[in-house]
Amino acid sequence: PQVLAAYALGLGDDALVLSHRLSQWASNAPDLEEDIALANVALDLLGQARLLLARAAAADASLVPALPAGSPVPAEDALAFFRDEADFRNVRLVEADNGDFAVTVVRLLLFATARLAVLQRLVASRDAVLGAIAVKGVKELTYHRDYAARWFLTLAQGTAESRRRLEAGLALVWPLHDELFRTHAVERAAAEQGVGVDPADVAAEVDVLLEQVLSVSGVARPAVAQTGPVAGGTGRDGRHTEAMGRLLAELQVVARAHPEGRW
Amino acid sequence: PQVLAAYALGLGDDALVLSHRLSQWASNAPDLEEDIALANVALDLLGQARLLLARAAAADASLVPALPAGSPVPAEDALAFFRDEADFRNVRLVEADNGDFAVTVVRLLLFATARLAVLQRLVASRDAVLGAIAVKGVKELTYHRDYAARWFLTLAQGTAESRRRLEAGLALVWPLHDELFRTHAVERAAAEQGVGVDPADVAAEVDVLLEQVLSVSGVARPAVAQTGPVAGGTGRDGRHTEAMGRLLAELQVVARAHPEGRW
Amino acid sequence: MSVTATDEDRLVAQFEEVLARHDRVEPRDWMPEAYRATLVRQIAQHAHSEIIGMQPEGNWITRAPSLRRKAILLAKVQDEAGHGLYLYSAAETLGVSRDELTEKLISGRQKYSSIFNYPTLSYADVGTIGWLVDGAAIANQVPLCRTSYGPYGRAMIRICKEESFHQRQGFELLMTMMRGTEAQRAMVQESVDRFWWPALMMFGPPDDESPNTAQSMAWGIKRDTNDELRQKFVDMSVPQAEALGVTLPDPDLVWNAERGHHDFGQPDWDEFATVVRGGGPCNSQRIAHRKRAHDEGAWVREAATAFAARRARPTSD
Amino acid sequence: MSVTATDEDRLVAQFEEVLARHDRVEPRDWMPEAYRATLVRQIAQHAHSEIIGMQPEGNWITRAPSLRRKAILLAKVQDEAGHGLYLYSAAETLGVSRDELTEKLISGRQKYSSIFNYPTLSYADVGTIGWLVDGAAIANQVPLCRTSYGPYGRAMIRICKEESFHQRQGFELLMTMMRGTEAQRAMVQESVDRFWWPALMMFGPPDDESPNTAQSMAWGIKRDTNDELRQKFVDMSVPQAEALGVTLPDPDLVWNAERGHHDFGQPDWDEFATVVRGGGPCNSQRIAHRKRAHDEGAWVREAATAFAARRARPTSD
Repeated sequence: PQVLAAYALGLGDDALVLSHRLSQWASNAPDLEEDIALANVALDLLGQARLLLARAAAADASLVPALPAGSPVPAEDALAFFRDEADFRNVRLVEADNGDFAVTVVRLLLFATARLAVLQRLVASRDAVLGAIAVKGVKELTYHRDYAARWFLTLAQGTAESRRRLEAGLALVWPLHDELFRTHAVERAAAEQGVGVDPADVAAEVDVLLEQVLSVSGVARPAVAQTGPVAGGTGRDGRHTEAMGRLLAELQVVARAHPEGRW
Repeated sequence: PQVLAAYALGLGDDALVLSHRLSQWASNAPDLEEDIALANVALDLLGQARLLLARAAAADASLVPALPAGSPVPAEDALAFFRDEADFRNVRLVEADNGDFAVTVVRLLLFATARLAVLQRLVASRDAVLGAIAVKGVKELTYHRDYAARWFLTLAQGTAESRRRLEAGLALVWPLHDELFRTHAVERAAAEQGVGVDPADVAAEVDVLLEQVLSVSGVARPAVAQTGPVAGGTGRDGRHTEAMGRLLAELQVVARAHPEGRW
Repeated sequence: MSVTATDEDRLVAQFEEVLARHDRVEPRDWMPEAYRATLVRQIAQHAHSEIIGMQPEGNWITRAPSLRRKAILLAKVQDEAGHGLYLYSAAETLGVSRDELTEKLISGRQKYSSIFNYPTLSYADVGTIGWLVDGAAIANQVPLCRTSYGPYGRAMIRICKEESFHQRQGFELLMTMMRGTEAQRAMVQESVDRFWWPALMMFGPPDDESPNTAQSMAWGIKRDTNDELRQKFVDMSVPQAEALGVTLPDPDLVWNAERGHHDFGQPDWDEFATVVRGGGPCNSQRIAHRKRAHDEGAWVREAATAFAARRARPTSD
Repeated sequence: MSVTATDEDRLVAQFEEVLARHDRVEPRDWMPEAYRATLVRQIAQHAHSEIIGMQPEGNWITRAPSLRRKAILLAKVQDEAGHGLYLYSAAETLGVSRDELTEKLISGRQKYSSIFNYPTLSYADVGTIGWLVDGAAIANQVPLCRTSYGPYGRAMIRICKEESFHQRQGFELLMTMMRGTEAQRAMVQESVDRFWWPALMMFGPPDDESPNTAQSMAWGIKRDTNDELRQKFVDMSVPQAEALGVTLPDPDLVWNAERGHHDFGQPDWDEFATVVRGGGPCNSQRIAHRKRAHDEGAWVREAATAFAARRARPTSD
């Protein structure tokens, strides 16, 4: 169950952090329709995060930070609001500020394409809960990916300015792409136990799908180096980007001010 | 001493919060020279804030938030890092994000011109400590005001774009200008006791100075309404703008994570 | 095709007959210009209020203290965007585009509800806005479900349903917080103290200072006077405040058995006038935010338009 | 005016005489093109390192946990901007402008120290950068105070003085934290674990893989080999780590009485190569940050130029 818990935590943190970023578009999107659509994606991911964190807590209670005796804070919130940065297990791709709409679209495309492929396999998890979460997630992620791909194409073939921004966004986000497929020990163990998916196994199919989007859009794969590890570790090891600390400061500030609060 | 303490706290919080904002220009300024200059201003204000907060704590220890017994946190830090938003007494002008360089220049001009006029009178405070802080501050604020006025003129008469941005910045910042001169009960009491300055007393002379800068620059006074109070209170009553909570979340996050830390 | 005086008389008569029957006026029907202009102004102001109203609550999405509350808040702000969409669509049936209206909002030529010019300063404000502000909005809006203009009335039915849901969620948040720590209870009380008077102002000036009410009621655009709605709201809120355990900050608030209503004090109408004229605590911030988002999104909207045009070309011949 | 072959021989001889005397070469002096190009490259890289180096530390200014530390950190980042200024000025004496060099930095044609491609993840990193990174920088730079090119050497004297100050401040921060709570001590150790190996890489590849070292030493631009400096740094750091009470993350680190030096393990040179090629944890972030700040500041620089030109006009005739 430690492996299952750690695996669910990684997926849950990915969803939590990206949802947090996307929620920052609320009242800031280019149009009302996009405001609504991005909130939808954020809500879907937040829902997945809650299920995944709850699964992790149920599988291994030792992951959940200790709170004052009698604190009414549920496990999902203890995990989201009372862990420190190094205990978050999300990939680094999801951490940076949203940037402009192009950066957001590119990041969502890369994330959703990879995540959808993982969830399609996770449906067969030997853990029934994860399997059920995956079933729900597949529907949602399909929409997210299609939404992002549609905008990718639109921006690529819209105006000169939108194309310039799309290409800049792609170059900015691309260096964090490989980490999605770099198998972490937890993922390997989860895959071996039949509860999780080795992301390396979906790398090739994801690449084909991305190549399709790129080629339909007439956009070249950027020639930029992939972001390396820090002291041998990446996001899944709790080694994050500089954006993560600030994100958590904001995310956690109210909850931490009231460790015994009811909400 | 309560009056003296409360008065020093208000001035100290102004300096602390504006210093924090200006420090965010580090590595982000339009040029190395401005990076250095803005850091100078931020450092001057931070220095003033420390002296003022220390004076407030010395005059009225009850202002200082209680920390765990044996905590090594000095009073200036207890005040800066462990007070909640409603206990901060700064004017709202200093709270918002920096915006672009024009917004920063306008805000600094409005703040420094008013603060300099206050400090020039505060030199004669019956409180020798405040008087000494004022003497030091007058030199610093003179530089800040001149720096801002020089850039105000430069942007006004630089390019069409810089003039457009300057005017937009002026319109954005101007609504919070009057609050600098709205006498708060604490300021009135401090002025009556001869320890502080009633900011209303400097309004006219500050206005003359600003009018000079505006007219030399050929920029009109913006026709925008002044920002009203919230439930009858303004920044000096602890009623802040929405920017303040986020600012404090970041400012206080590390200190609060280690209430017994030594730094 | 011009309309003669006799034709016009006939059209006016038909129009007034529709109103008298409490029937709906539909986009294809003839309507007096003043009726149309009043409707556009009111619907636009209502749409703008939804859009600007996203800001004070949106301010707390990233700091929501539980994941459940974060989901509820994000969904609520999303609903407001949806309400804005319905209402702009209703306005479009009267021949004005969303772009035009947005332009008027940003340039200050059209208003939005003054309540959104107050800041949200704690998470309790999310609950208080749900309870009091949405509550006041519902009191204002329920009668509008029966308003004479069809598309507006139908939009209001949908909106009111969602607003009631939001109000219950807001109340429930406050109720939960009141069962929490001392600090949370204080946070709720402080929030209610700040929002009570601005919420009362949401019904507009007293009837004797509300010049447009009579015409709007005659046209069936409005169904109750400001003071009637305000009274209803106060009467509804007092027992809710008691259930919560908070004090409403009005020393004159007292039950009047004779009237069968609560007596209550008057909001500071000077403050109201100042806020309406642009001098509230957040007026310039709200408009600057909207303008920034709109300006920053221009290139995206242009790209979508250019893309659609390009797609349309090959198949359009 | 062209220089004949004999002239050139004479100039080369004079130049080499200056180097032999350990005298300074000055901007007005003749110098070989390769010497000039090497200097420009080295000074530019050094200047860029100061500027990019503002980012990892600047990351913590707004979160400094005491006002004293906030002032120290802000002043330090400011000093780095100042160092950048001196160095760009030194490069300008060789005929290249700051704008040109900035352009090359942003487009990736010129490098900066690979250490700044590592993130700062806790406040302890501020101390560790002071202690280890500034320490390594000083070890690299002190010999450069005697470098053959005058303006560079003089800039280095000033810079080294300030860097020593920064290093002491960093060490003092760590020392204070180690006297704090258990969590603080863990934070320091974790930070040292992350920065130790990258700090060792700051001296560049091992001598047998450092092709330019010989020429640079012959020209007096460089005074010690990479490995010599690295050894000196390790020998200096070990007792400091003991004083702090932290462990250096190298199992091979041991005193070798025979050599009178510490033996130590090799950093991961593959990682170094990857980082230099752009694949470190922060390469793209650092350049994107610099590019954004530079682009966003363009209108200000243009305004200043236009304003100066306008001012100059009336008085210049």
